Amino acid sequence: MDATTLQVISIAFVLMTALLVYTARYQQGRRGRRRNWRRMPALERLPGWTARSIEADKPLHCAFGGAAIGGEHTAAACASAEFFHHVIAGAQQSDSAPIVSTAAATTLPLAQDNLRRAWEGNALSRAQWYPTGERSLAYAAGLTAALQDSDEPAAHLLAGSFGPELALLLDAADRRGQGSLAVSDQLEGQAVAYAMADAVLIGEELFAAPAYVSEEGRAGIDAAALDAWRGLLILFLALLLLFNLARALAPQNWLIIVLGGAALLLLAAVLSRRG
Amino acid sequence: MAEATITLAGFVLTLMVFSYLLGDLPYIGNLYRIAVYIFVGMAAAFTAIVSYEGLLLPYLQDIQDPTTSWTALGSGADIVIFSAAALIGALLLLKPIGALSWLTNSVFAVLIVVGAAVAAVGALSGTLIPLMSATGTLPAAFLSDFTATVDALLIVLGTCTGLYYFHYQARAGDDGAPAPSRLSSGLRYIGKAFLVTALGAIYASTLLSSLTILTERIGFLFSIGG
Amino acid sequence: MNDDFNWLEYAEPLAEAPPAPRPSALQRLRARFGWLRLPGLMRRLRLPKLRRRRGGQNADAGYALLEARDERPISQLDARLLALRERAEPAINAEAALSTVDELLTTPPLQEKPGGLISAAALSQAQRQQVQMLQDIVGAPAPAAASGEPARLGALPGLTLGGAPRLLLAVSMLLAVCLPFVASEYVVDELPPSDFGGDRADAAAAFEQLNTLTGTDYVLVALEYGPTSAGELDQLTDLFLRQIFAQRAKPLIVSSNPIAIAHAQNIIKRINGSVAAAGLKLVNNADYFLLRYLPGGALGTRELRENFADVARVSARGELINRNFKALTDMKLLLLVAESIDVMRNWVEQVLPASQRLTLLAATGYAAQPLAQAYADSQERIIGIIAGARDAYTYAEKLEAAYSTFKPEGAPQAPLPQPTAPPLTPAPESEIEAPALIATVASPVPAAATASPTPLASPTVPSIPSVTPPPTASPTPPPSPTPEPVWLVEVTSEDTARIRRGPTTVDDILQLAYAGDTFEVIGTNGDGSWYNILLSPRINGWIAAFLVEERYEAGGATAADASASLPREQTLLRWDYRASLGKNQPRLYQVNPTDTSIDWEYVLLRDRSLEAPRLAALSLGTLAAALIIVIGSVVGALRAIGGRRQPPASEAKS
Amino acid sequence: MGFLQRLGSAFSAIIAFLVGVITLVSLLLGGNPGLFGDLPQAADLAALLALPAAVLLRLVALVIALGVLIGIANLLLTHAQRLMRGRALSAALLGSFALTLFWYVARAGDTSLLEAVQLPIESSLAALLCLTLVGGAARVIAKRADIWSLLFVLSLLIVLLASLPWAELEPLRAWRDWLLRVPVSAGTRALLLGIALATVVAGVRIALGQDRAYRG
Repeated sequence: MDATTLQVISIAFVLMTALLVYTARYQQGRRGRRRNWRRMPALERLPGWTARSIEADKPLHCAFGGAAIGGEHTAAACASAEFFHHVIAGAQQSDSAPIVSTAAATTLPLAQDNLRRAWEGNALSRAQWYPTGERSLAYAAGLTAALQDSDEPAAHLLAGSFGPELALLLDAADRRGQGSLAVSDQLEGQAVAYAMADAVLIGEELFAAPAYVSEEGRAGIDAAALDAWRGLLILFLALLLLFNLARALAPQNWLIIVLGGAALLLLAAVLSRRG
Repeated sequence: MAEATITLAGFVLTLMVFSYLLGDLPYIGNLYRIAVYIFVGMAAAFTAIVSYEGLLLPYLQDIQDPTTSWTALGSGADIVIFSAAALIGALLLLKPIGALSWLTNSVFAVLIVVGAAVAAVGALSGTLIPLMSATGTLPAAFLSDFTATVDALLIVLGTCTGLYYFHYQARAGDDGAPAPSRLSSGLRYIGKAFLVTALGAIYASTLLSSLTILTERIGFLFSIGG
Repeated sequence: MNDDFNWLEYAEPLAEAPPAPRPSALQRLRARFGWLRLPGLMRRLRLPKLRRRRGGQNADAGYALLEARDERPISQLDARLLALRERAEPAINAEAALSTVDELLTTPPLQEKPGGLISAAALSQAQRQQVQMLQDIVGAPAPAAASGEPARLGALPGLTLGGAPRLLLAVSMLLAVCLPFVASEYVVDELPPSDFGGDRADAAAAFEQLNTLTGTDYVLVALEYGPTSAGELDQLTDLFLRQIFAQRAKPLIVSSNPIAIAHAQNIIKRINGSVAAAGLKLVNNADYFLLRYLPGGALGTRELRENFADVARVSARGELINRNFKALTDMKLLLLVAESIDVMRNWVEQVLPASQRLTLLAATGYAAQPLAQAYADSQERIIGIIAGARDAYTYAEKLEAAYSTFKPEGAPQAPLPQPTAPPLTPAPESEIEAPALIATVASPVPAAATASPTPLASPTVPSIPSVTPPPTASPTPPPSPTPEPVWLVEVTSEDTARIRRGPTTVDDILQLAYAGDTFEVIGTNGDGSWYNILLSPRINGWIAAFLVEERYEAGGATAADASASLPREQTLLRWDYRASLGKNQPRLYQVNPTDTSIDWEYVLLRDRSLEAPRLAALSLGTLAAALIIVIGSVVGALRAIGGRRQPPASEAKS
Repeated sequence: MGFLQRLGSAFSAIIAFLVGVITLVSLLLGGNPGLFGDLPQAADLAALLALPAAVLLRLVALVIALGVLIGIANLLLTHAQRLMRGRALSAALLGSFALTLFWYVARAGDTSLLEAVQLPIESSLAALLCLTLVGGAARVIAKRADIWSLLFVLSLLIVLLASLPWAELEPLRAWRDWLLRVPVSAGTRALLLGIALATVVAGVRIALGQDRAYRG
């Protein structure tokens, strides 16, 4: 695929995404209420931890990991911030202000801002930075040592960008019997999270998590647009496969096969929407 | 001499870190924490040094001596860009206290928006499009080689169901609770199988990586000890 | 703010026991494998014996209060609290549905959701089963299955029961890994092969790619790993850099990890230390370039692509480099040593699309291997993947074989060319245009090389400094122009041309060529539709005839066959590259180079003593890890089965 | 929300939208003359379109470098406060920071402390990671006894054991190769595509000024 084709497809993709985002937003405005989301069992652990934080005066620990504003994890950092905002607001009755940690210096203002807006009371000093970047052992180890030294969090909510160093955080949490929810947009971190965390979100579920903890409909725009795009991508993959298959099977009549297959696919899609 | 000191320091610090394995014993537990704190302090210092020398120093020199240009844009542009960056950096300090929010929000927006756009365009041209076209392409030996055919179809199936696994919207049942259809549950079930298999393999390779590092460390300890 | 946050919303399905779904194929499947899924039971494995309870959530607020406020063993609780705890237990035992109780107690807008008021304790057994079924259909573990609760009450977890298995695990792992170092008779490992075999054509191609570099080439080396992965990747970096130096190409080292830049200085320092014996020194900003670090991950790599001229203008120490690189295409090759798939993704996403002329040679740790492969398979401009310690061993072997003129076959101890310190005064570092100070030892041209030696004279870069011949080596003959015209082909295709291992389109791609590239021809296939061309003195490949135009020239001096005309000069850099295999510090430079009594062969091989134990330790460690995981899993599964058979109430008391 | 606040919010939304659209256009359209076909000024146009992104990228990169200084200030302050509260260990952090800076400046850019201190500690921590990873894997089934955990552990074990170089394990290596080539490749692609898709959707939404995570 040459550069120009790639560019043209990219432009079309971005325009389509913009369209879907605006459509989702418009629909949201019209419906005026939340959509119905499938269950995410991991998030159902949150109330227990919040209660624990409130009743035992132990802070919640929200970690961005290496998700940096300005880098490729910007989107993940924003999703995490939105998620943490609601969690922190939910733990408001606790006497112990949540701790927000990050390994990315540019995310620090976001973390502090999060605390300022979601927490009534001065909690600025509860936002902590450790050096630096993704896969930072300094972050994981330093944070573990510092947290265990003083505040024993009720639970760790690790949502953002983590590498395998996540194992250190999760192991320490496990040792101390603190709850943990983990999700990472890095695959190694995700694998570690899956094995070791008490509650796991997988990959892009991070981007939908705000929709689950927020009452506001607009938190679900991403999830709705994502769903639409995903459907289109799967359809496209199926068509691409069909196209290639038809060309391999019947080089002369491939167009007929593709059209027939596409019609069937469309029918199946319509039927599955109905039923 | 210097060589020996470096080696000895490495030996002692390695043992301090490994004391983690003994758990939170009194005093010994602190050895681990001391090592970690030393490490964090040093990492912060080196980060500061590298950021300053590589990124800030050239601009500072440029401002001092306008005859040499340190970037392709020329000295004047450099000074403007550096001043703008310094201003944004200063405004970031105001962000947490909520002062001048219209201004701090705006400069923060620049950071976020540029990062998000770069990430989006990169993910598109580097991951989404190449991976999609690679998934939809059939192998050359398609049809003539039965196993290759099955494999190719399995990959498409796994990718599609794996993607479908994440689908968030669910139809509401009679009672308002999400009630996914049987088809949807089944597809997600298959998708999850692929995802979990992949995560297991990734976990294993991560483990192998860290095991390699462990053997290197142990080898290091023995090379001094023995 | 609290009105944003209504836990009831998603707890609803739990609280309002939904109608039982129709039995489906999925459920029948589940019924068959149902014994594998035993929610809420497994967590007991991790609890100390003195205190077990069921129900993952803080199912009862009173209980939570009691447990959290008083972090002390149950035995120390007073009678009143114990009684309270007794009362709390039955409620806790109700499994998944119980999580709602917390929400009832903590969520202010409770009354808005009458459905949420149904107490979990009021759920009937049938209802609970239905809840469970619903969870199973979604394919997720019941919330209660995993523990979010303190595993123990003690303040010193290392000393409690929970700590014992951990310590046992650590000790057994460490024992397994230590064994090969202590007792060499346990080293039963098979060393990796000394060449990349048939199924590793990608890795072999990577080696050849570096081997075709010449003195005019610049290589962008991305060291995307911090000291964290140094134990795994330093060895590969060391090998790559030495090979690049040996080919007299110049690396530009970048990283988006600030510490990696500082660490790269130490790697070069180490190489310098090991060649110091021969009086050599690699000079910063002449033989190699350390560029400034790229902040912001993807943004930094994107900046490298957009503003390469700027990035390659300033060194890591904030000095001007004065090379006037214009664009990424000035680089012959991109070499990426990545610790994770995400950094690799970054480079593939942000940098590689910049130009179709860019080729990325990728090396990773084990961790990134399976994923990196997904990328390498989807893009043909990615060469590699070279991954992990075993590949590094093979690479070292191959490198040694390729550069070995020390050890002619059949002669166990050939007379060695003894280097003398070249009488060159090292240029001060400030002198930026100082010529590279890599002295070389000219060695006989291997038989496979066909071209006669011609010193490289390129108009674009300063010529390579004069070679200091060692006393034992014969002086390099003066260049004699080849009398016969050289048969060349020039690539004319506007698209990328592929050079393949054989004269068919299904053969492996060795490298890519672009319009204007010229190669020397050594033959054609039967019908003349493919040319067999020389990529380097010892490597040939095939290119389709329609992509090229043939011509004859008196003595080729094109970039592509320049390497062919270079004498097989061996830099001294190769002497100890394996010294770093087992250790951080190569010790070679402690040897006086002028001391002719030293057995160089011995020096070359001396650190091999640690090589085999390390690889054996890797194997034993892997085995031990697998065993531990199997045992842990079996115990976990047995507990799950045992736990399911026992009625829940009987365990709460223990 | 007062009028001024609303005005400020609108202002930042407009800035975000403008910068976002400019960056997107510049990144998508710039730098490739081939996109403009036969246009006579194609090269100039491509270069012009690429310019805003280049300037913005440099600006943001610089801000990130400056941001590190903010982060370090935060770290030092946090630990100075801890020291005041009697957590003596924080002194090690402050001390090592000061020592490293002093050493580097006094010895003209000598990074041997990195080699002597940071490398051993960091490598050891990474080695420690191995033990925690093994422990974590051993507890997977104990944590969640379901078919997914079983699948996870099986896949893990196959890849782990197949890495052993012993000849007896040849069949296992064949399995591993298939596993990596087919299901793992498919699962990885699904994960990567999912994250990339989410990045694109969220990225475009943010670039269009639709995100409020940072505007309070």
